[in-house]
This record gives sequence, structure tokens and C-alpha cells, in this order.
Amino acid sequence: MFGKVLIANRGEIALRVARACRELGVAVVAVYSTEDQDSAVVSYADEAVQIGPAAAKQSYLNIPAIIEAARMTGADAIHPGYGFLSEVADFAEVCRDNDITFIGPPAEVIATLGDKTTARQLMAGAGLPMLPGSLEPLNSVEEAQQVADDAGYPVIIKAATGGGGRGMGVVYERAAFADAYAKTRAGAQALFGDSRVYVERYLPAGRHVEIQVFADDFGNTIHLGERDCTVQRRHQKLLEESPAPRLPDGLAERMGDVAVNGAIAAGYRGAGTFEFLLAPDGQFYFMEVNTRIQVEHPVTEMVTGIDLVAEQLRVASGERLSIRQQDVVSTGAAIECRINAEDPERDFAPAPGLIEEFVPSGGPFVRVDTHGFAGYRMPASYDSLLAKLVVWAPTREQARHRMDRALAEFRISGPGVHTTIGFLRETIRHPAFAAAEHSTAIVEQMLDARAGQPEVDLPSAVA
Amino acid sequence: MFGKVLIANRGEIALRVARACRELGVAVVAVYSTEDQDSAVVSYADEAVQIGPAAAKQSYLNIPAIIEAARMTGADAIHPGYGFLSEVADFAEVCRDNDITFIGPPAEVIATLGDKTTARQLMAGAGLPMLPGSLEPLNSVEEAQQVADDAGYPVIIKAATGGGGRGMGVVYERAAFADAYAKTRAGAQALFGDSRVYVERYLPAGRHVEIQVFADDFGNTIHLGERDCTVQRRHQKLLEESPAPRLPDGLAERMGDVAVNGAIAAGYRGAGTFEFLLAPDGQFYFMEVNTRIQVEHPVTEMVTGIDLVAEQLRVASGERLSIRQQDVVSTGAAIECRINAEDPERDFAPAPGLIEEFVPSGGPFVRVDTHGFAGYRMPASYDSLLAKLVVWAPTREQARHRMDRALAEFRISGPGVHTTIGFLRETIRHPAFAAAEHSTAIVEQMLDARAGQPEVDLPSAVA
Amino acid sequence: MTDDKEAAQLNELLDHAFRNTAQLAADLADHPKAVHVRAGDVSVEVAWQAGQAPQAAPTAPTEAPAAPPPTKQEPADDPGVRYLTAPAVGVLYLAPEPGAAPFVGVGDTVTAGQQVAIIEAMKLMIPFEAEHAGRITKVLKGNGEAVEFGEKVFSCDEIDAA
Amino acid sequence: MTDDKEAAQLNELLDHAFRNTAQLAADLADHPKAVHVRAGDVSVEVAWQAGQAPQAAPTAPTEAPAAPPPTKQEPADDPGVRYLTAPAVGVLYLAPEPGAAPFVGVGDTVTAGQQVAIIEAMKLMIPFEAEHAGRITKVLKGNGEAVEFGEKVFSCDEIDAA
Repeated sequence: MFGKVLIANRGEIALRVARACRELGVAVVAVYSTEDQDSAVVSYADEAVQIGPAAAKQSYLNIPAIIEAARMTGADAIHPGYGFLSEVADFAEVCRDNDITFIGPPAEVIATLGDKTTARQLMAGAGLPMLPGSLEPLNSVEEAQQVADDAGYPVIIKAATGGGGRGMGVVYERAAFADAYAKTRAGAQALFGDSRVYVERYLPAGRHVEIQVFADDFGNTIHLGERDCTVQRRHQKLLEESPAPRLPDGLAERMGDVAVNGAIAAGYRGAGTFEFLLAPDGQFYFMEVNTRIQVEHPVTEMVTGIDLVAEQLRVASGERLSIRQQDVVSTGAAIECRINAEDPERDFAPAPGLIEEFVPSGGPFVRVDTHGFAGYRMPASYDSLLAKLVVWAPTREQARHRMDRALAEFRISGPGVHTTIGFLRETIRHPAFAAAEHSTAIVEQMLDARAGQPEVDLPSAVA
Repeated sequence: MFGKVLIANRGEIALRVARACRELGVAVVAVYSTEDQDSAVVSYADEAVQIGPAAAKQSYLNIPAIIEAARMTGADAIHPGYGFLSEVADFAEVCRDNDITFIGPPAEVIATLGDKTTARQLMAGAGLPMLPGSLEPLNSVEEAQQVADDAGYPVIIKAATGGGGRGMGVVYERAAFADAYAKTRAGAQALFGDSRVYVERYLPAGRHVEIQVFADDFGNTIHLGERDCTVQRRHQKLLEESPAPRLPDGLAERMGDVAVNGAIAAGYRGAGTFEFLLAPDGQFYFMEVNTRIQVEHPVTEMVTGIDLVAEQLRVASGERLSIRQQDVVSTGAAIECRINAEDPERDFAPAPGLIEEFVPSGGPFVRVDTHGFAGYRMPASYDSLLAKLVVWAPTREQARHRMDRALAEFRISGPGVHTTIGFLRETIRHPAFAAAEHSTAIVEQMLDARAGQPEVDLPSAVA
Repeated sequence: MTDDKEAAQLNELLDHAFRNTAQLAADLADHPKAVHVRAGDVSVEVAWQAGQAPQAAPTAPTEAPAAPPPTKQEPADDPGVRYLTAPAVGVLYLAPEPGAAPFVGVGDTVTAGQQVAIIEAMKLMIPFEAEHAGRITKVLKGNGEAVEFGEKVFSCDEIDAA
Repeated sequence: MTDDKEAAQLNELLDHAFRNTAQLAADLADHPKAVHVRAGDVSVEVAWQAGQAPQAAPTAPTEAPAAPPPTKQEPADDPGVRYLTAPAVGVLYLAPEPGAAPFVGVGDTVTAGQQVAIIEAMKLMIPFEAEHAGRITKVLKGNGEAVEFGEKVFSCDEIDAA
């Protein structure tokens, strides 16, 4: 195991990684921007290095500063968390060049899987089911139009290097294609400096189901079951659960098997996630691989009992996976809610600030991952995720009631501070979610239904 | 299920019961003394009734006030928590007379098992292993002396109606017996108004292992495995765990079986705990039955996934147990630490007050049950238990590291406020505890070793 | 904000918000705990310390008392008024028996220790005695109503204590 | 903020907000615990310490800048002293090359923008330029030492700014 690990991140995930290190007896180095001087992980860590000003580009994305911080503190390894540098192949390479272990897959694997085109080609070759469409970027509008016609409308045009729900366009009929194609290319160029796009069939009422995979240096590649991340707003996940409810018999196992095949084909190492789109007819399609720990990893931890971050550290330090495929047992149901400092009444605009009151939920089968505390001044410079509230119960229905209870008791307030707690409670109580009959459109449907309706105070007891 | 439940308790257990009710859709009535007006459960509950002044005798032990509170709010049932009225047979009877369901065993069962003499007779008859000694209170010093001689020294003299570690005396040699006998009788009379005592063999280096039992109205009586509560200070538990470490093969199952036999013999209903003393030779002996939910019930919940309080509510409302014996599976290891507002440097004197900073532990596999919050003025009138910190991990060793990490991150401070957090960390790291070679004497041994030694700051990383 | 006009508008909006906030604070008879003004993107919040005296006498301690008051928390008490509070949880009876005249009525003077009502708890009749002397000004609870411990049942004026 | 014009607008807005905040505090008879002003991207918060006497000169806004200071938190600074802080994480070199004379020494006067050291980060040589003019009074870090972003490297007296 490592002697000292530097955490190249902030917020709740920095604290999450620090906790895993502490439990393994590994010293922790935090890095932080001037904006994060008073953050929880800075006081939690054994050492902390200020690496730059608020702007992420000059701090959390500043590779030389982070490498120098690792050097001056003598860290053996760097955990990148999620976001920031976690999926930047160059960073993984620079780490290697500086004899620092990057806790994640090899740089080449990140590069291959981070490019949608090479990833799609590789995964199609490994036998993963793909949506009808192009495997390679398209060279002309004519070619693209042909692919779209063959795939059948609606189609989605996606930037080859895009992500986070940006650089995409949905086309519902042939006549609108050429125009949308040009626009998406221009947008991709502006956003990512790369105008390459590809086209595939678009599923409007799909579900988002993903498989957690893990691989070590000894040829062991396993999966830890699935997560359902169907509740999204503009491609941002709001709530995740495991197992995915109401899957046809054997489907989760089939998805797990193909994900493992894909991981083996990619030469994967460490923790990774295969994202799939699940159509209403039970067919599933490969979307992409995330080559890092996910925000929503706790739901997998709650149902399997496996500490994914500790496992990342073990595998990266050259140890074997501590579990075999046959040891992975999923028990009960877990749900995670992302509590963001956003104002649902103002189109989810960020609403951070000085948090005067902060009382996390507690009690049986409730877990809170947060960097928040009473007196924390949450900066506006970064992500609005403030806390992840996770519950477990023997059944999904019980977990839903538990989550409702836990959301109701979470108290966060301060001048100008708003959170998504109320909106998450509405989601948890929504009939479509309760029946697990929702699709990725659920949040939009909720917001549409809301518009024009008077606000309703939720009763504090479970209905 | 009930429509409305009144919680005749305070502190963390009142909140624990309220959470279970909320998840089951049951309305919650809190009752509180003037001292607890600003307590967490009062703001949590759907309704709250002030029942008396600070003194427990006039509030939390005030049967007419609680019954009237139930009547005026229309509560169907009363959950007594632990302590206070939870093991008062009269209270259970008054509830029944007023058509309010007492959430616990029938009054007669409480009465029989609450009296050490009748309980011992009943359990001996049901085949439970008893320590050598008297089954009935002794009538004279001569008779007592004879029993002690037969049992073999050391012996312990216990009040028939005692509890909580009071009203006991240990005698190490024959010559000291008569004197100790007289003293213990006088003490029992003063403390409990009942001078009856009995005598049994005393095991100085034993372990405290208990079995959680559960019974419904349909003849189903099961056990949920064992808890080890060996870490005690003056018979007050400080830390509990499940499973009990290093038990001889099959012992836990044997203890579970005899506890179920005992519960059936007593006509038990609801949740109960059979306490056993485990001798170094692997022999175990019945001590007593606690006819209520225990403080340490969360460790059982963490390893079995069963919500014991919800199960109490189900069974009391006339439903069947939701699990059968064969469904009970214990996975991994759980540890609970009781964080008390006490000052270990001043002989664990209560040290409550205004809690200015209160940041509970969080993250993976950590559970906190507490009524504390930043700004809470913890009254001096009641128990010093402020929070229960519970962790789970696949193995005891991992759970120990996790607990150390979680204890280190719990921040509680305020003028005059002290807690047992530091002492609990020392315990968790103690070599005897780490090796599970400790006995009920461990805390005394730690305190003895400490006396005269300079204080040592614990490093923040796991050694 | 992308141009001068917008900036000027915001400035104007700010001025407006401030004037309004100050005016609002001055106009309120009861001292507010917090003022929060928002207009579009502009928001102003002002918070006062809990319990601060309206005129903000510099020496007025703002600390909360060490122990909570014995009466159930209720909106602002008139400082001149005192209360007789229920000594137990139960049902209130204002008269010794059905049909009889009440123990006391508005305008009556009571002495400390004088019985003013009965609380019935679990069929026990508990005498409700005045904790202090006073002249009854109001009966706040009805005959047969349930009361909590410490709940205000009578308000009274202070008189020279017996 | 992407250009000078936008920055100027924001500054103006900020000035405005500060003036207004101070005015608001002065206008209020009672001393507030906190004032929080936000206008678009600009926000100003002023908080008074609990129990602070409302003497508080109405124009002196108590600290609570919108952004934390760029220097690493350290014990009480002498208010007269200013610092030149490291512009990057890395190894500090006080001279242009080994054996050469240092860029600056104690007693030297530096102008804003003048190079005073080098920070090496991942073999990149980053010039360390003075953020402001001053006379060097102390060199706080040694040649070859690792420094964090914002770490104080030189202390200096204020002189008339260039």
C-alpha cells in the first residue's frame, strides 16, 4: 500500500478519498485553491498545499502545480477523484513520467475510451450492443444524412469528444437533419475544439443503466452490478439507485458480462463504469465508459458492502482485487440523492453562500457524504454538489420511504442558500418513480407539470 | 400498523423511534420536560406535549402525564424506548387499561423477567445454563454462606431487584462474606426498597455476550444473533460489537437457541435481550433478560439489515415478524461507540453544556444516531449519552480502522463540554481489544495503566 | 451583464433596494429579526441578533438564558401580564363539579395557593392552585379542554402580593 | 469576465455596493448582525461580531471580503508590512542561475512587474515578478526551497508605488 496519497480534487469526493486513505493507514495530502482554504478536506488532511487561485484552470486543472505539490510532500500516488483531471490522459502520463502512481487506468486506456469514436469502435469489436448509427466520425453531411436515414429517426448527433450533456443535438425528422448537423459541428468546435461528430438512433424514453467494473494487474476483471441513473436533468444525474428496478430477468447479468468483456478488450485497470441506454423493449446499448470513480459509487457500496475507493487504492498499489466475481453479492436496495446548492425555483441556478445551519440526516441505514458544515462558506466557483444522501433498505419501497424521511430531516440554510432537497422529495414521491416506470424524461415532465401550478407544501409524514 | 405513536422518552432513542415511525407512515407524538423544549425530537415530531418539569420523576416517569398526553393527541400506542418506563410492568398495564398499545412485552412478562429471582427460576427451568449459586433469595446469612461455599469463591451478592451495576458486592474469600452480605442487603434496601439478595459464582475475567430475540403474536420466536458488550466501565457499556469476536465454533448458535427457548418459556413478545456471561473456558451463563430495545441495537441492525424498531412497531400492531429464523443472515462486523458528554480526565464526570460545534462523522459505512446539533444546550438533568457512532465493515479489523477514522472526525465542542471520544479511540487501538482478548476488566486496566503516565496525543493516521 | 445600460439599471435597482430596506426597518414597530429584499438579480438581506432590544442599548446582553423558561414557548408576552399555568397534563375543569360556579372568574383576585381549577389526569383530580397572587384578566382555556404541563390557563394583573 | 470594459463595470458596481452597504449600516438605528448585498455577479457581505458594541463607526465596514485573500492563512500580519508571494507551486530560485547573484536582496527597491525570483515547476522556469513596488526587508524562503502558491517569499516596506 502507498505511504502517502495526494488528492487532486476538492469537495465531497476529496473527503471521501481522504477517509479511505485514513482507514488504510495512508497519509493524506490535500491540494486547494485560495477559495478552498477553509474547506473540510484541508483540515482533515495530514498536509495541505495551496496550488493556485480560485479558477480551476490555475488550480485543480493545473498539472505542474499538482505534480510539484506531490513532489514537495513526497506523495507516492495521486487520486484524481471525478471531474477535473480524472479523465485527462496527459495527466496520467505526466504522473507516470514523474514516478507518481496515477490512481486510475493507464493513460492509453483513458485516451482510447475518452474518445467516443475509438471507444465505440473498440466496444463494437468486443461485441457490445451498439445503437444503429455511425462508428466513426462522419466526413460530410451527405454521409451523415445516409447514416441517419439508415438508423431511423429520431437520431442524435454527438460530438466525438463531448461530454456532460453538451455538444449534442436531437433530430426528429429527415428535413431538419442537415441544419442540425451543421449546428452541432459548430458547437462541438466551439466547446471542445474538435468538430467531429457521429450520429446514432435516439431513444427518447430510455433509462440510463450503468455497470461498475474493476480490474487489477493480475488479469482479474469483475463487475459489481448495475446502477440506475435514469433521473436526470439536462443529462445531469440527480438521483441514482441500485439495483436497477424492474429489469427483465437476467438482463443485469448480461450487461455485467458484456461490460467485463469490454473492460478486458480495453486492457482496463482500476474502477470504471460502462454506461448503457436501456430501451423500453429491454434492449440495451453501449453509450460510453467513464474511466474514474463515479459520483454515485456509494449505491454500489451500500448493496455490495465493498469500499470502492479502498479497492482503487489497493489495485493501484499493485495488490490483487480483494474480491472475486463469485464473492460479489448484492443485497437490498440503495438510493442516492445529490443535494445541490441550487434553486429549483430559478431554473436550478447555483445558490451557494454562507451555510449557517447544516444538520445532516442520520439514523438507521443512512449515509451522508459531504464537505459541508455549519459555518462553511460554499464558493460559487465550483460544482454545486454539496452532499450525497444515501440510504439502504431491504426493498426499494422501504428505501424510498427511508429516503423521504432522511431528506425531510436534512437542514441546510443560510443567506441566499437554496438546495434541491425539496425537489428530490418530490421526485422520490412521484408516482412514476415510485412505480419505477420513469424514463430520463421524468424531471422535465415534473417541471412541465409544475409550471402554472401553485406550490404545495409537502406533509412531513409519509403519505 | 398504528396511526399515531407517542414516544415516552427523550434523547437519541426518541429520535430513533420517530425515524422508524416516519418511514412507516405513522404520526409521531413527542413528550418532553421543560428542560427539553428545544430538543431535536420535539421539532421532529408531528405533535409534542410538555409533560412536566426537568425532574424525570415528574416528567418522563410521570405515568398519568404520559397517558393523558396520549389521550389528548389520540395516540394508539406508546413506545417507551429504553430506561425510564420501558421496564415498568405497571406502566404496561396502565397502557392496556387505557386501550393504548404498549410497545413491548405484556406487563406480566416484564414483571416476571424484571425480578431476578423469578427470571432465574424460569430460565433454569427452561434449560438455560446458570452460574453456581442460589436460585432464590436467601433467608439468612448462614444459608447464604453455605451457597457461597458451594459455589466457590469469588462470589457476587446481587440485589434481586437491582440493575445498572448497582446493589452488588463481590467477595473474594470466605472470611469477608458475612460482612459483605449485610452491606449489600442494606444497600439494596436503600436503593430499591427491597433487601432480597442472591449469591452466585463471580467470574472476574468474563465477557458479556447477549442475544437479541424477537417474538410475535403468532407463535414465532427467533433470534438475531449476538452482541459483545464486554467493554464496560462500572457495568456501563461503552462499546458494543457484532458478531462477538473469537467465539468457539457453534457457540453463538447454541446461545441463540437457548435464548429462544427462554423467550418461549416466558411467553415473550416483541424485542428482548438475553444477557450472558462468557467464561474464559467457553462456558456461558444466563444473567438477565432486558425486556426492551437496547441502546446497542444498531450493531445488530448493521450486520443483519433488519430495522429492529420498525419490527417492534410491526409486531406490537399485531403483524407477523417480517423475517423467519432462516432469513437472518449476519454479514461482516459492526461496532458501536457510545459518545457520552463526560470528562474521562475527571473520572467520567458528566460534562454537558452548550454545544457550539457539532460535526458528526460521515462517509462510507458510518451511521450516527444522535439528538445533538450545533447550538444544542445539552441538559445536565439526564443521561450523558450524546451520540452513538456505528460502523460496519466486512471484517472486524476493517471495522476497527473505520471506527478509529470516524471517531477522529467527530467534532463536538462548547464551553465546559467534554466527551469520551478520545477514550474510545484509545480503546479501539488497545492491543487487547484489537486482538479480542479483552475481558470486562479492560477499562479498569486502561485507567490503571494511564494513572501516572503522561497523556499521549493520538496520531491522526491509523498506525 | 453585458453593457452600460444594464449596469446602470442594476445600480439604480440597488439604490432602490437599499432605500427600501432602511425605510422598512424604520417603519416596523416590532423589531425585525431579518430583512430580505430581492428584486430580480438584486437582493438585500439584513439580520439582527436574536433578542436584541429595539433601541439597541449598547449594554443589553443578547445571550439566551441558561435554562429555558418553564412556560411553553409562545408568541411575545406582554411584560406586565402574568399567567397561572397548568400544574399537570390532563383535562381542565374550571368548576368543582358540573353545573357549579367556577372557582374563579375574570376580575376575581386570587391569592397564592388558592385553588383556581382542577386537572383530571387518569381519573385523578389534581387541584390547580395559583402559583402567585393576581387579579384574573382572562380565562385562556375552556372547561373540559386538555392542557399540557405549564400551559397558560389564566392571565392576571399583578397586585400587591399576599 | 473576459475584457477590460466588463471588469470596469463590475468594479463600479462593487464600489457602488460597498458605498451602499456602509450607508445602509449607518442609516439603520439598530446595529445589524450581518448585511448581505448581491447584485448580479457582485456580492458584499458584512458581518458584525456577536455582542460587538454598536459604536461601530458607520462607514467602517467590518471585514468579510467576497473572496478570500490570496495569501495562505498565517498568524497576524503587521499591517505596515507587505509581501511578495509565490505565483506558482514549485522550487524557488533566488538567482538566475547557480552561482549568480540573486535577483534582489534586502534593501533593494523593486518595482511592480520586476522579476525577483524563479519558480521551477515540472522543469518549467516561471518568472516570479513583484506584484507591487516596495523595498525588500526580508527574504523569507531559502534558495531551492519548495513553495506553495501564494506563499510569502519576500517582505517589503511600502514605498510610493511606481
